[in-house]
Amino acid sequence: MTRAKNALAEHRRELLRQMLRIRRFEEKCVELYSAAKIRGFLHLYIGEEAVAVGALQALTPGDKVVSTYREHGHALVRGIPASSIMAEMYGRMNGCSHGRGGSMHLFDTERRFYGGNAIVGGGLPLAIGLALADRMRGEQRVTACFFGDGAVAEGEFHECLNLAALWELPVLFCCENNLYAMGTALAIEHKQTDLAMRASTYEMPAWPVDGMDVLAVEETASHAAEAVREGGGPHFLELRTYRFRAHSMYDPDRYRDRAEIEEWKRRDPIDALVRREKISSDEMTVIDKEVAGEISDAIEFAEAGELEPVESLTRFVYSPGSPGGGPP
Amino acid sequence: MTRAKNALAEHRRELLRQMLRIRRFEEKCVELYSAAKIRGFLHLYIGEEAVAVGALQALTPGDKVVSTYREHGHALVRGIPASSIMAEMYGRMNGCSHGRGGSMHLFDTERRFYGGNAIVGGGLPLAIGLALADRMRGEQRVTACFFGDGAVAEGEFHECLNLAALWELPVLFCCENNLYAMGTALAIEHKQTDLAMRASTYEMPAWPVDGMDVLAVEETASHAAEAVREGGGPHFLELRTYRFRAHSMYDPDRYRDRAEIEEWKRRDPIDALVRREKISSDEMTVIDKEVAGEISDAIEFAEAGELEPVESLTRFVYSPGSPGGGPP
Amino acid sequence: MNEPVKTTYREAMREALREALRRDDRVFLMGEDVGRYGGCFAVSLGLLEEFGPDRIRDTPLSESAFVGAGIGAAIAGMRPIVEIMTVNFSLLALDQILNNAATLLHMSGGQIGVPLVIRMTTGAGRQLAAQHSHSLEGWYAHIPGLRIVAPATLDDARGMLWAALEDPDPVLIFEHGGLYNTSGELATDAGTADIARAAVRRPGSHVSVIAYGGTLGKALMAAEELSSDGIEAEVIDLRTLRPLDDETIMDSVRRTHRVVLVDEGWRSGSLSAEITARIVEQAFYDLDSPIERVCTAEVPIPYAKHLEDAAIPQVEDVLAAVRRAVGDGG
Amino acid sequence: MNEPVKTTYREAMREALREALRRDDRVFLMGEDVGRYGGCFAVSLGLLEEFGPDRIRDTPLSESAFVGAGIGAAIAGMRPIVEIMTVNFSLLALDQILNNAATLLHMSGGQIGVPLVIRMTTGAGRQLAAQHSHSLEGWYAHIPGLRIVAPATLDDARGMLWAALEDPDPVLIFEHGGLYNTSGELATDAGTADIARAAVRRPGSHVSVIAYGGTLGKALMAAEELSSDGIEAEVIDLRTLRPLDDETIMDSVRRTHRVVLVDEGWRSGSLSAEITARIVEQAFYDLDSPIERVCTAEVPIPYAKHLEDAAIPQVEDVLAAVRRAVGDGG
Ligand SMILES: Cc1ncc(C[n+]2csc(CCOP(=O)(O)OP(=O)(O)O)c2C)c(N)n1
Ligand SMILES: Cc1ncc(C[n+]2csc(CCOP(=O)(O)OP(=O)(O)O)c2C)c(N)n1
Ligand SMILES: [Mg+2]
Ligand SMILES: [Mg+2]
Repeated sequence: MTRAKNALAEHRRELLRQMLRIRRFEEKCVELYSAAKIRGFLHLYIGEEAVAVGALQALTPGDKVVSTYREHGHALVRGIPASSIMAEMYGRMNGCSHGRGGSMHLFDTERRFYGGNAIVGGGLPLAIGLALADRMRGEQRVTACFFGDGAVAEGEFHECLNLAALWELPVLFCCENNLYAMGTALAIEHKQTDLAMRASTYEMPAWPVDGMDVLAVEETASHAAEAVREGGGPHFLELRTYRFRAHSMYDPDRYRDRAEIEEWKRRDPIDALVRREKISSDEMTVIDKEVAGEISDAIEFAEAGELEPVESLTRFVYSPGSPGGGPP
Repeated sequence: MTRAKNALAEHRRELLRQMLRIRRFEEKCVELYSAAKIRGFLHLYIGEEAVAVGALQALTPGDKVVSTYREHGHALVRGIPASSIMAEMYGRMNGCSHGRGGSMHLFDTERRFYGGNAIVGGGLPLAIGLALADRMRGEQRVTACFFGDGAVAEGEFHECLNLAALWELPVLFCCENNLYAMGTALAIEHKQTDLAMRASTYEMPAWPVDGMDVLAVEETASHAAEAVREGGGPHFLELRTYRFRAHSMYDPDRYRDRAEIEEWKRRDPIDALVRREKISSDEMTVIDKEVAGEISDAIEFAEAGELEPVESLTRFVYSPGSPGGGPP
Repeated sequence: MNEPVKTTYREAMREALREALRRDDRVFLMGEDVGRYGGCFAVSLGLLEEFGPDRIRDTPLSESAFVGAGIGAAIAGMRPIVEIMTVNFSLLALDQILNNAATLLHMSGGQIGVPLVIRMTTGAGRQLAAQHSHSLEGWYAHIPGLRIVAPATLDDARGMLWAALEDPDPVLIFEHGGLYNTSGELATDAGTADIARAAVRRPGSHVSVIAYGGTLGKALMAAEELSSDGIEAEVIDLRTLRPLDDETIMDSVRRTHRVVLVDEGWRSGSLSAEITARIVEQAFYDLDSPIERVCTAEVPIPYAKHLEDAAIPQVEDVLAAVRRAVGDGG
Repeated sequence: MNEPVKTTYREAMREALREALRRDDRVFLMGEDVGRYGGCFAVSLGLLEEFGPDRIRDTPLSESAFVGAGIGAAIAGMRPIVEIMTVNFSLLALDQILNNAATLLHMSGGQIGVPLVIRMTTGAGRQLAAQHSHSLEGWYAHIPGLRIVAPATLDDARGMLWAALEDPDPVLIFEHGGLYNTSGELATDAGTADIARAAVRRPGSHVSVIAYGGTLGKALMAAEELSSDGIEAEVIDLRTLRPLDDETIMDSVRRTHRVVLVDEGWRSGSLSAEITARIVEQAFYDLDSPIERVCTAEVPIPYAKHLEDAAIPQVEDVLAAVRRAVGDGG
């Protein structure tokens, strides 16, 4: 094998490892939720791993990410340590949001990860603003903004796509079309279900991508991100994917038929890459072990985390430098 | 001349008269504003008369109308007496909104005129609901919803077009594209300035129309309204027009160059129809006199109107049938 | 009244919906996931099957549009029940609620009534963090033209909806998320409830403890405990937050001379501030001690359980406030 | 301080903008018609010519998007000044203001500061009718994480903006539409103003009249008239509506023992309710008579002038309230 081929194989093995990290991390979250270690809303990304892993390959450390309440995958791939994500879900001080945010509100400014937004569509205007700042300062940075097919129905979607196009902002819109908004199917949400086509009417390049194929996602996202970085204005990716699990831990999933779910599971992005790259079961065992280790370390870290003293309840409402100082 | 020809001539003469009613009514409003008889915001329709006159020909008494703060034209053509509109602007009890609404909030449920909305885009959801009620009751009615090019940037525009298309609601969207939202030109508001094209992506028929040609507006609106009435779902008209006056009485109009305004004035919808129909100056004098009479009667009516007693200030906050009765 | 049956707040609410839909064909339910999903909190579960997609209408994520559509449909003579999944998302529809629903009757000189009912879940307590834990019902009570109700009991969960549908004006029903699973007995023929008056849920003579919705249970628990110390608290359930029933409040204050308000809203600008002001205006000389407010701390609700518990009113907080009120000035 | 010059509230505000834009290249102004039109109230007239379309940025009618864009730009290190033409339209951006601007610092455990300034015109009094006459600044003061200021004087119009830009947290500046044309003297070197404290605008010993923004002038006029009757009212300008400066308020109340609040918000749930509650909590035993609230009637503002005048606080209302306060219980 040539060196190039080796590198490529290495890289794809890394993509596989990243997808597995998300998968195993969330499988563990489910256990911990049942064990009441994690509370609140928990939205799983299982089945959609190829989207986060593929799309985020296109970003550099200087780029920015805005996500939703279904963001464990984006956070892990972006480099927020599994340990501080887990600690956050435990509500501990060593969590990436100091225990204040939980599963839906992961933040890490060092990695330029701007959260975890639990209002559908609420992250889009933030992404516009982050990109506007870069644009005004002439910095060649990309802001990747993840949101779902349901968010496309919100007025903010429309306002933000127009604004991004109008002001030629360096935003990479990543629409995770998993065919459902909670229990509401795409065709019940939208008259026009071709989301990429709709985005293109704002005069921005918009491409549909097979979101179950990590290599396809990576390739398209890289092209798009490059174009954005070069000053080509906003680009839009419709990433066609599917969630294998219910919307959240509260969701009995009555609205999808089993056959449909099984059908999509046959397209599991992890299995697909394993087959395609002919990853041996030995190799898998190695990766699995490595990932398992990372996750058990994460749990240890979370368990060891301290609870913030109740006395500091009203911290983080106003900044230290606030005139007259803090709360009313 | 055959009878048919006569009837046609008669009809067009009526269209002319309606446009003149709006023009003269508003010219008088300007005088009365300077005389401080009318206060608050006053938005003139002068130059856009062909839109209201042409579009509203397509409606029957059972149909519904939702408008904006620039609604004198729609109100007059829909049949709200000039007198009660004038009295409303005087803030008198005999005004069509009892003096509570003023120029921006004309209402008349008898004529199914649902106002006068001063929040840009705010009327669209109402129109959706009015049409939804008709649709659920299986009534073959059309709801005509007027709004401007600026409103197209609001999130509600996007939400409402999707909803109307998704639920096949009998709405006739009448977008009055006068090229400006206050001082902001179309291309500064929108990346994609072809508004009809944008509407069509919601899968509804959408046509641009010369809004300075009352006959063209009438013809297109009639086709569209028929289709809506027959169950064809929502239709969208982009009525290309221009306001000859400033945005409101407060507006110094610094943002448009005089040449552009003059250019459009050459396309005055009233002059155009007069030329086309070869209306004689004698005939014009007759119409003018008739219209002038209507307007001076309106002023007399308004001047004679009573002011509502201050004691009834909190009327109309809760309905008579309100449990426990009215205000807190 | 016949045979009471065991039920829950959720089921009582569902029964109220079912009855309304059967009783009046102008009534329909519209909102996100009310149909196929069965309602975010399973309140409307089964209604789609009984009434069909036309009357149990799943909407896209377009809060402003479907709330405004409810307003328009109400104006046109329908009796829409719009469900905004939670109060947290209602901000996206606030322009329609304030500038249209609450205002059209007045702007039109009395022509345009808006007989609209909007239901939404409110409140904290389930570790849903800052964006999903708002208690804004008291904030909505600032808006003239609206009626705001907060059912806290099974009877009110069952009875307030029909009363709201009979109201010619817009009514907002706030259902505290912590109440859906509360269970108890309800008469099968439980009828419509009054939505104009507060109710005394527990008589007492030493102090008036005024609560509503999610805080009523805590107030009653505190009252029980206090009674064993010989302090008899009168517990008032506001029920309707706008218009407020001053009469019931003042009547109690004039008898107890001491007041504790329990309110899950953020303290500053809370509903309890308004009630305090009214008591000062109407019963100042009857007060023996400062009015105590037990409210939510002025902080976006944190995810961590111990911090969330510390942020929102607890029984202990009510106990402490009552003891301060009774101790002082007496 | 050097040579004062004659100027207006509008010009003082414009000077403050100009200075900020010159002083810090991270500052930019964004909003509807701020550029080519010159600002709906001509506040930003001429700034486009001086600073160009990149820093004086006309936006489409997309309140939620451009307010949210201001939040994002602030997070990224810029110092945006977002102009929402009037408070009436801010409802369309309220989700961004409450769920993002006010909340991100907390949800992120202190990582994400939002140094954003939002300016908006507020208030009634110009016959603009129900949808264009809201006074919601007191309502916004309910939200933790925000600072709310209301400049009522030329000095504050000139000085509060820079202070707001130096604040690490989001600041909302409410400019009463009736103040733009007020004129007076202002030092050419007038500097930045404190945005943490209230101010005593007129000392007095008989009653504390507490006002802000659009109602300060009316309070001062009333005080003048009262003084000729031998009643010396102390007039307090709140200046910052959140966080409230309790110290200045209580200090005055402890001296005068009587309070009248003048507030253009709707009475129920108004800022004056919160201030009443705080006075009761902190200075109950200092009060000699019930606290009087002079607020806007609970009605959407009517168009007709005589009705609008009757709906909002007038000097006569303040006079009557003070006389009641001083007459009572004394
Ligand atoms: C404005 C708003 N409305 C409703 C909700 C409740 N909700 C949370 S997720 C969700 C579905 C969103 O679907 P989509 O955008 O497709 O994202 P997905 O969950 O499928 O990843 C809904 C309705 C919310 N969080 N915010
Ligand atoms: C939500 C909202 N934002 C801003 C305004 C202030 N405003 C009133 S009219 C207007 C321009 C609207 O332009 P367009 O929709 O094209 O209608 P036109 O006035 O040109 O007829 C603006 C910005 C408003 N009334 N509502
Ligand atoms: Mg989805
Ligand atoms: Mg326009």
